[in-house]
Amino acid sequence: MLINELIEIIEYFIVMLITAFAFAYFFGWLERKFVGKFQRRHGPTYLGKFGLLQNLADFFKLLTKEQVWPKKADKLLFLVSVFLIAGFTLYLVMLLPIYNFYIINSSIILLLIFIILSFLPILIALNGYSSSNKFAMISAQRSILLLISFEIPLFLVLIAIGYYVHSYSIVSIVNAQSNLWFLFIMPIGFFVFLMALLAEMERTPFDLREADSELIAGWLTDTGAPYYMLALFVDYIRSFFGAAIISLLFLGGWYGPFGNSFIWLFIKTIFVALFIMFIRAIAIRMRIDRILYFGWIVLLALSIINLYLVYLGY
Amino acid sequence: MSLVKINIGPVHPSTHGLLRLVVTLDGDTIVNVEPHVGFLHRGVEKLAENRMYMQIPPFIEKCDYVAKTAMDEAYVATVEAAMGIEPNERAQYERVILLELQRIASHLLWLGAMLNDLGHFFSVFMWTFADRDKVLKLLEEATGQRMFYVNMRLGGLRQEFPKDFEYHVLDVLAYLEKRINEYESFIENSSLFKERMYKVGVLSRDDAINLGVSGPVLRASGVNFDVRKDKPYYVYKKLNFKPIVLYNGDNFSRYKVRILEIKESIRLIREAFKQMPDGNATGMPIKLINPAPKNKVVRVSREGPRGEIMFYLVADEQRPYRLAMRTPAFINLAALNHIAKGNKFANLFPIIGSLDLVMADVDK
Amino acid sequence: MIMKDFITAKQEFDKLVEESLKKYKPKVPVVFTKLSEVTKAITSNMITWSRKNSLWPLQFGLACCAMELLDFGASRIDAERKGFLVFRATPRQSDVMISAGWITKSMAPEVKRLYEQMSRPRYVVAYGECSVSGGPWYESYNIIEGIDQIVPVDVYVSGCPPRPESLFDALLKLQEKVGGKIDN
Amino acid sequence: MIIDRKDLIDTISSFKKKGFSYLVKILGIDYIDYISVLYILRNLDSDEEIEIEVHLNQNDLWVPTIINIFKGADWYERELYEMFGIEIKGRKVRKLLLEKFSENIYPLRKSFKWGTK
Repeated sequence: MLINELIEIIEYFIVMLITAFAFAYFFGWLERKFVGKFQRRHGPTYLGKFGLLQNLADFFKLLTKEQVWPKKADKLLFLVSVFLIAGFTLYLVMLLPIYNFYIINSSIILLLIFIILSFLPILIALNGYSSSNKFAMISAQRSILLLISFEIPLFLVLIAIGYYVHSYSIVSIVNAQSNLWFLFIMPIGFFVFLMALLAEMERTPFDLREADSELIAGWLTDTGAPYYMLALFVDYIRSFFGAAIISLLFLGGWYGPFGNSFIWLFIKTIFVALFIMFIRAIAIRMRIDRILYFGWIVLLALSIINLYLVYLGY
Repeated sequence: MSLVKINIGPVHPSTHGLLRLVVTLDGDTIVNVEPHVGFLHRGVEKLAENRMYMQIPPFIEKCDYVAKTAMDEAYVATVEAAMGIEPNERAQYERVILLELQRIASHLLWLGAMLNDLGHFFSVFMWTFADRDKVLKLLEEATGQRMFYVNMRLGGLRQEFPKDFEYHVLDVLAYLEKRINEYESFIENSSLFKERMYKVGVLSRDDAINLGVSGPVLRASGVNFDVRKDKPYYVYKKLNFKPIVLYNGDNFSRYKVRILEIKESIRLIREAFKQMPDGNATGMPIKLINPAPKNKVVRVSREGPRGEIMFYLVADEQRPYRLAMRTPAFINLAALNHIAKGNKFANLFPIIGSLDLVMADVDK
Repeated sequence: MIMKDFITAKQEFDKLVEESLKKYKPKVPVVFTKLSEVTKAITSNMITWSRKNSLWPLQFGLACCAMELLDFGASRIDAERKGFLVFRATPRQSDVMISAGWITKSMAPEVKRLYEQMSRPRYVVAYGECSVSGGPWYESYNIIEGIDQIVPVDVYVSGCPPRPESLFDALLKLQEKVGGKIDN
Repeated sequence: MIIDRKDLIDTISSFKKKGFSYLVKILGIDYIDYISVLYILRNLDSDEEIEIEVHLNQNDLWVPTIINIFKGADWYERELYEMFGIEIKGRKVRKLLLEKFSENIYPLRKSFKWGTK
């Protein structure tokens, strides 16, 4: 009895791993082409059919480059934090349910996901701190600031959803959206959730950790090639996770007009990913004190309003 | 609080060239910015003392490699003043057209680089560079070279404008006018842009005069000084040129002055094409230059896109005895410390962007 | 009789060129080299293919050629078509150092340090007369004539400033060199 | 107008009071037997410009600083010190362009031959 459960978990693990890697690869390629189109130029075209193999070439080249260890850098802390970040992000993706295909359906799965998600910026700060580069130090300090100021609105919106559905298991949340998506029930909650998740995923206009015009490459300044590839991959997987969570919680997961199957979930995820890329191509980075003002005052107020509206049975 | 000293190295994405900044930070606010320059110094003024008169324009153009015609034309005007040559009517119009085209290209490049500093992931950078390419194609059509034109001869230009150059220019200008309005509405309506540009890096009027800055940085602080109006040269008087002056001297008004200057340049070019008489604008070929009178001192100042370019020439028979240059970016950078004091660290780069620096200009 | 000497001299010269190019083998000093021979055959082809097609230039514009470098990255001659990603600012993650502009004495140690910071395998393209041989300022007291006095250079691009298209062609030639097509 | 370096400061401040409030350029010229330093001021309203010239003989090269009259003169004076070796009395002056090298090379002097590396 225990064995087939184990087999099921391993089977699920493999499927989710493949989807995460495939989506991360596809997201990377789509981003370069999509943002390229915004800038009146084509993205990579020569390799593969539409430049599809370009990311593969980058992946392999980065894998085989040399990692230069700066003298003052703390090697152990650096390695630990890089692999922990990768591990936690993959673990997050594992917890996502797809149609009737999931590992755990306990009633507190959503809280577990967001506790882990709030753990990531601390690891990123640790990584930035360990590479003992002045720019990485500043970006580590900023990642902590971002974490604090965007966690509370995020959790308030989750409480609102949980209260509405009376449980935190994603499957029941998605089932509750069968007739009306949460996007229409709590539009303010959707806006707050989107903004907070953008900050979590380091996307413009909140990409202060990797602000390439000021801090060169933020916490990635001193990461050598193999670990930079890992960080890049983790960045794309986190975007996949963010897009998937948004489409699950607010856009009614696998419920679609004809039959509800996991294809709907992927279409919505890709659509949200395109929206995130659109923001990256257009928006300007906000200054750190404006972000804190936005996080603490605007988002906090909106999430409280959203909580009241849900509580009053709106 | 302990002061942190940050060394922003010479090769940095948003220092527009080789400029090392030693920034002392108190937390996130800037206490002092000390620019270290000299990474591109190659002694142009000393070089000028060992070259014949018309061998020097290629070196002068490499000083301000974004506004090439402005520097080249200013130098040739000084030599003309020393030798008492006056370009004919048509040559003056054609020089004004090339100068204004160059000003548009320089401001477009600045706009792209400026938005890229604000963290705009190369989007507006690509758009403005695509438009700038159109203007460069025009200049290439008129002068034959894509970057360094060396198109000025004593008394006129190296070669006449090609046959239907006017229609090409008017098409590109119409396209550019549409693009500039698009950029203006797209950039200025975004509240993110307003947050980072309003009341950032304020330079008051008498500070600007005392520091001696020039060009759009000076006009953004309310000083109504533009060499094209105050010491009019060529046909700017006939084109009734009016300088653009804004009054609150922060980043946004420095940005706005340049955008309006692009529009003003478009109007000037159209006006110049209308009023241009016929005739031949080619200047004197190089080998027929009669020697300049000995020890004649000449001082000529022109309005480049970055500010006032002034040449001080002590003439000798065949080569300048001493050629002193006032390059605008040199002084605008000196004012950086005064402007950036007290701002946030993240504001430092928009301020550097708004000063529109070209490092070869600073290091001479 | 003179013609004969000329031919032998030419043959000797060709032999010399062959040997020098044969010595230049793209070293592969990284993780995969420890695998067995078979995997090494596969992976070395894959590695040279991947290195060839994703050369990331370091943002290293010095002077007027930097303007042409920006045009090279801009939308007309879009560099990203062939895999030259838009410029990376950190030396750690970039492969190609395109030195665009003249090198002064106070800049030489910076160039050396930047080159050292780049992780191997790294390449240098000397773009423009000033990086190739000091350009118009070769007599100046503060100029180093050519970047090859500081760092080993792979591809030289002549012209002042060379058009962005010629930089694209130079990087194609660099790709052939990286891909090892020249010496085999 | 040519004046002596002792009353340089009060002539410049008197001109500033008269309305010449914009310092255009400070430059030096090496006429073999003396070095002349020029201060170019401009009156922004009436657009006139005047040149104040100071002659220094070759062996004691020093000029009083005008930093407290014109803040903009800072980098001009540093460049003057570096290119001609003219001491700037009244404030500590560091080199600007050639910081590390050329301890006693003054490039813009006629004695410095072009082409010396």
